[in-house]
Amino acid sequence: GEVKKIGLAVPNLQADFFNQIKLGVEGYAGKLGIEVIVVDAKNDTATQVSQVQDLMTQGIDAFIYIPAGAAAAAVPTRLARAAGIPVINVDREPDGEPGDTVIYGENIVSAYQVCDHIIKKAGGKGKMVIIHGQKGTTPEVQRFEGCKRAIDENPGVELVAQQWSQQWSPDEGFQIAQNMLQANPDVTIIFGQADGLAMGAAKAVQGAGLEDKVIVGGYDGDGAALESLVKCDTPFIVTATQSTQAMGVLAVNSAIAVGHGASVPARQIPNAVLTTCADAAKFVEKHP
Amino acid sequence: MSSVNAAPDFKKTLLSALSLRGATGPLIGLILLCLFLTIATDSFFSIRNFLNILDQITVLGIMAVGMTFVILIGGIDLAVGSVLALSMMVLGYLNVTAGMPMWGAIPLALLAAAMNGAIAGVLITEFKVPAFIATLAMMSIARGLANMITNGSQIIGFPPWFNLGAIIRYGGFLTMTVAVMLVVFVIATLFLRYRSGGRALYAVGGNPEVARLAGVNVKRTTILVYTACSALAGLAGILLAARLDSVQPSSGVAYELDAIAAVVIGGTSLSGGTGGVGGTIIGVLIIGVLRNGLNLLSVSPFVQAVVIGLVIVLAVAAETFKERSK
Amino acid sequence: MSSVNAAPDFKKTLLSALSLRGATGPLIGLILLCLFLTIATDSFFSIRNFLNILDQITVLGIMAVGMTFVILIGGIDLAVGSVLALSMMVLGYLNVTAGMPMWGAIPLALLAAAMNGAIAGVLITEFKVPAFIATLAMMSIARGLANMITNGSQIIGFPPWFNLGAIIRYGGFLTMTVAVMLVVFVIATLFLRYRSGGRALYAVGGNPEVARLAGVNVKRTTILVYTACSALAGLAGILLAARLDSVQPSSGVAYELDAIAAVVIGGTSLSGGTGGVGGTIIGVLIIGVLRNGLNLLSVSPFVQAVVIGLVIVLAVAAETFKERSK
Amino acid sequence: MTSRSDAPILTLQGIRKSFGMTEVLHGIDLEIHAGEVVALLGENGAGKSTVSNIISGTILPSAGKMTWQGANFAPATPREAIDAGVAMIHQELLLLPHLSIAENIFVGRYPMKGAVVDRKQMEERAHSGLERLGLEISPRRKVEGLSTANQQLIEIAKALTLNANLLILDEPTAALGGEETSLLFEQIDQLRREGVGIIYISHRLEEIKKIADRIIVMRDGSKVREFDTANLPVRTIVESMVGRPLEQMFPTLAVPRDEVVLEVDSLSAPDGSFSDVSFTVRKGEIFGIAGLVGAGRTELVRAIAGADSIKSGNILLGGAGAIPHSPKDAINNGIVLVPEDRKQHGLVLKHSIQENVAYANMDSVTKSGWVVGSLVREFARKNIEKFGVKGKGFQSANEMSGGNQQKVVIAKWLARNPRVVLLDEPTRGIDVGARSSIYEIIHALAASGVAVVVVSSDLEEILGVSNRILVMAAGLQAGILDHAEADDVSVMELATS
Ligand SMILES: Nc1ncnc2c1ncn2[C@@H]1O[C@H](COP(=O)(O)OP(=O)(O)OP(=O)(O)O)[C@@H](O)[C@H]1O
Ligand SMILES: Nc1ncnc2c1ncn2[C@@H]1O[C@H](COP(=O)(O)OP(=O)(O)OP(=O)(O)O)[C@@H](O)[C@H]1O
Ligand SMILES: [Mg+2]
Ligand SMILES: [Mg+2]
Repeated sequence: GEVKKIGLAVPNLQADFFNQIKLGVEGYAGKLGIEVIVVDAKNDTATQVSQVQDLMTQGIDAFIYIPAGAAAAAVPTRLARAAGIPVINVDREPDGEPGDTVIYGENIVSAYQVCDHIIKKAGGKGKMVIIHGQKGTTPEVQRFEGCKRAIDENPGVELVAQQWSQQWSPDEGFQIAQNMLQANPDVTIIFGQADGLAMGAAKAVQGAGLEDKVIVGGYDGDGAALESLVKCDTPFIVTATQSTQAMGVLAVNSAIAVGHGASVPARQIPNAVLTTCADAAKFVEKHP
Repeated sequence: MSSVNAAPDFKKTLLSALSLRGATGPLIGLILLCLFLTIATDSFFSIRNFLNILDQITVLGIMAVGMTFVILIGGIDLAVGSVLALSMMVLGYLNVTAGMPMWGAIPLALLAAAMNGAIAGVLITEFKVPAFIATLAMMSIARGLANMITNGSQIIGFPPWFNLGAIIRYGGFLTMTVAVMLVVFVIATLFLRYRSGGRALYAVGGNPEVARLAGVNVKRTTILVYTACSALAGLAGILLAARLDSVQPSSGVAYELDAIAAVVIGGTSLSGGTGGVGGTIIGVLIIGVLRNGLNLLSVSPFVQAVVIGLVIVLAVAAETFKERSK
Repeated sequence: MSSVNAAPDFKKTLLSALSLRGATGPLIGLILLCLFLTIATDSFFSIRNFLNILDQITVLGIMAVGMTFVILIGGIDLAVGSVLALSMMVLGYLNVTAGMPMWGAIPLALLAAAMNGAIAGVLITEFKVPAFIATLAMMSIARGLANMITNGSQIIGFPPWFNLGAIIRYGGFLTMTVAVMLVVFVIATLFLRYRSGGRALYAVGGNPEVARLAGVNVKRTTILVYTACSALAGLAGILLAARLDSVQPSSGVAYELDAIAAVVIGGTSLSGGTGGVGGTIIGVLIIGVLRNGLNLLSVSPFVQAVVIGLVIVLAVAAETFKERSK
Repeated sequence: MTSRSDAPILTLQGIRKSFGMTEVLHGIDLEIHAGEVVALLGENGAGKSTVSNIISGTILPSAGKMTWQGANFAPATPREAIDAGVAMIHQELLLLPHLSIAENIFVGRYPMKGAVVDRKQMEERAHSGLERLGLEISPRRKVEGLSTANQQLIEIAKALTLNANLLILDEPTAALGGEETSLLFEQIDQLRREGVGIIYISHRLEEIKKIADRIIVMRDGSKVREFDTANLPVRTIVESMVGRPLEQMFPTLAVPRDEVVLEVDSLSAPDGSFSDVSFTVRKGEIFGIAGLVGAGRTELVRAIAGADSIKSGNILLGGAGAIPHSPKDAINNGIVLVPEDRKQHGLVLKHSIQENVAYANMDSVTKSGWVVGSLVREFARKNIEKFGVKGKGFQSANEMSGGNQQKVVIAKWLARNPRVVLLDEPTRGIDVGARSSIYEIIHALAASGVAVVVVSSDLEEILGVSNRILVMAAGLQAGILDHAEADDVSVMELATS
């Protein structure tokens, strides 16, 4: 049927990535005159299930579902199915309970590109460390997989330490990097699996007075990260900008299509774009 | 002559039977909240939404009952959120990974949860570690253990009937999980009001030394209370696993704060010795209805945090206003 | 005849001057921990790593001082983590977004932080809301407000000198942020030991009614203590902003638990009336060294959680062992 | 002996006070002059403490007017009263256990040297204040762990160092022995000579004659009599307090039976607070334990009741070994203890009287483990009525006057029909009328075959009620005296040996 009201379940609006998707959905739906109801699960799956129940109570016509937590709960999809409305998954989809389509940022190739970029920049050799995101989550696992591929291609690069953060946050990035540099003073390459981690790490590098020796790569293309890249005055020099706004638009379009009975591809995977100091400015202007 | 009060009237007896004394302020608050939401939204006042709310408060409700016991004896338990996660992961590991049938996995998951409380209880009674710190440590430890079971990943693949218990509304009304919560409410209320073991909790919370001199085994009582609270958190975890049809070690973060808030909103005093399950149920409902209502009103998540904070304060301060106006 | 002083030995005087009595257990623990890490890792025992640790504990250290005051009067403050975030966002908004110079933005950020404490203090004293609940509510409210300022996103673009203050080691030794922390430590220690206002905190914590009967204005003292604690959390937020050269509303989640743990590990009793800043510094160092060491040892975060929990319990239970062996 | 001047320093006019719906003071008028000691007497719950609390700014009156040194006086906080020169020692001990004695004495008004607290001066002044009361103890010591008597002396020192013009002493001697009491009286005398007005509250009427210049008697919240001299027969005072003539204080002693109920055999405490104590108590016997403050009597009876652990020795009950490992053990064996400190150890103050009674009598108010509300109410009503407690079962314990609380504690324990009853200072803070009824209860208990042990610092009491008296000195057993051979002199001789 006609889609007039969309429910959007977001895991955590404090993460710029999700916030950007939300802005994409809201902006595009606004143009089309579609109402959007957003709920934020604060990273808790159980909260998200409750929120989805409440969305159903409000009679939404389509459901954009970004699963919260390390697990993607199947129950929200089942609830929506029971109500007979389209389910558009973004970022992740629950095992065994796929929605009508899933839209997610490609992780492996883009992570490969970021790591390849910083390794090349360092001359194809040197000691490297990785600051992971929350252990066990899909992006954490896949970004490591991609980056590892780049490391394996360069025998001169040695991965000397890895540590996991709990919240992908800058203060964790700072602290972890500071300790890593302490334990391995001759590190030259750092990959932070998210921009927050990378920017925190860059500050730690500056604090240790190593800004001439160490380079840092990040991921996501957060607003603040892009602004920092434009200035290009820190060791943080590259990220992979996810097409978050595009994902939002794609999600709304898919919802409308499914609502009208049209078929959409099971997987839609917009690429992340490798972003360096040189091309960050255009993304600050308009986020992809 | 300093005359003594008049005959206790009927209202008092009723409130007291439901152990709601000290919680009339919150009860009025709950009613006002429901009235407001009924007027402000189309969708709040409906059987289906009420059933949803019941579903949504199951986990908090069961944890809050255990927390009521702990707070009644003057303690606090910060570990329940982590214990919930541990119980879920043990269940998932045993049932899905190790292939143990549910009738074996559920008791063992509860046991794993209960152990945490027993350890906290021993730390508190034998090693004189303050409850806040003992359970803070257990919170960290239980979370770490829950994560270690699968190295941080989730487990899915429970038998189909398990999830159905949380979804099918028997008689069009009660899911299995809600039924379990109601049973816990009834048993806990009866225990606290009418069993001598329950009354002993009030004595211990009121003054542990007086209770000890009156022949209560205060240490054993304390350990049992923390064990029960953890076991209930474990039970809540199992119901949550049924609801989500999956388990993950990051579940239940900060749930302890919700549980404590619900208990205190319900009139149980953090200094111990006064309160009861009746009030806690109201506290749980206030939090549940509020969350549901804010979602139905499509309030921005950031504003929600502010509103929830304000309501918690108002609900607790209401008792003071009531006292003053007397 | 037991004269005024029965020959005070030197050790006692020293410990007492540093207000370390009741914290000798943790002090020994800290030393053992350092010894272990020196042996187990190459990189732990070096000036540079110690300076790093000082850097890393700045935020926790300053928050823990405020928390010491609060716990000394028998209270608790769960809002400090959120207040830190609020102060950061106010600073970022005023300085970067609104273009106000730092000398205006910093005091206003501190003021915004302090207001939270003042409100919590009024709720506690005037509306008889238990401290746990009042500050739990403020935690939710402050977090919501911090998020509302930028709708959840971070702010970057502080003037360059701001970040340099956290990076440049003046005299090869002290960054500005560490210097601020040390000044806070010294002032707080002197205040608690030698000012009558500081001694009054001990009286209020020991028994508020006794303090009141002795003429202490307990309500005012309480409000001021919560205000000071929040202001210090705000100060910690400003230092964190300098260090990260950016602000984001999700900073400081669960920092309150670290601060409370540090204070209690340092021998300040949660029931109020005993303890001091000296012990708190040791508590902060234990947590800081432990985190640093676990990272240097590349321990997995899940195992870290378990180890941290165990150390907290051991540090606090150590006092009991010491008492028993006497 | 009085140096009283004519204009009163303090007047009260029509002071009323209500707690909730209940009015407990019905218009009190009174006047205090400089340099006089006025005894404020009355039964438990008469309102003595309430009046004192109003004068000292601790609580606010509901109606009425006060003047202080000619001007209007309405202290809203204790601080205002203290600043005006009115100090009070409260009936209940109010000390900070974790702080040093010196800090306790000077809390809220520390001597300063410049911007910092002058510890040295503080300790010196505390030391001299304590010395005046005969307490030789380092002012740096923590209050925690001091005996009740010493804590009471610290309270008094606190008030003495305030340099007040009006001092209210609410039962200062309830926890003190004879020697401390006379030192206190010297201090009071000194203050009187310096022109300080003193309100003195006590249930020990023999003290009144020694120290007071005037007597004011209260009953049920009203002032009923004023005597311009304290030189009156005790009987006259008592009759005006209770409003009826009072019979003999101590009933005649019954002869105990031969059967030994409780046998204590060379009992010692792990901390040495008592050691090698042996005695037997027969069926129907009242066995007194006397001694100076700090002699270890409290620890001894606590150990027998299973509240503290025992290092060595034996406790036999009806011939069988019965060392209790917990209070529960002792209670199951029929040994109960009425503790010395009712607020800390006797009652859950914020709970109702009936709850408090029920805690110690769970089996009497339950049916197969289920608590029956009507049983709780009925059981409590019956038992507190027996002791003439002023109050109803559903009232919370902290609304009752100290004396009535004490009666509730006794009631809850005697309701168990024990074999051995240990009473530690059973009449502390209890008025004369109630006291004689408690003695009657003790005798009735003995007559019914219970072995009764009474610990008391009140010599007259211990001589009046006991068949035999064990005297302790510094934790050791100094001797056991028979009723016939015991008198003040013989007991005190042993106590100081
Ligand atoms: N906080 C309170 N709430 C209610 N009633 C109270 C409160 N405090 C005292 N009362 C009542 O006021 C009356 C007077 O009590 P008060 O303590 O003044 O007696 P008192 O003469 O000092 O007795 P005692 O000799 O036992 O100390 C009593 O009936 C008591 O129950
Ligand atoms: N809680 C305590 N901790 C440590 N020591 C104590 C404690 N209570 C009492 N003492 C000490 O134990 C000794 C015996 O005190 P106890 O109270 O038994 O004396 P008592 O004869 O009952 O006198 P009182 O009249 O004070 O009750 C004293 O030296 C006292 O200082
Ligand atoms: Mg009194
Ligand atoms: Mg005694």
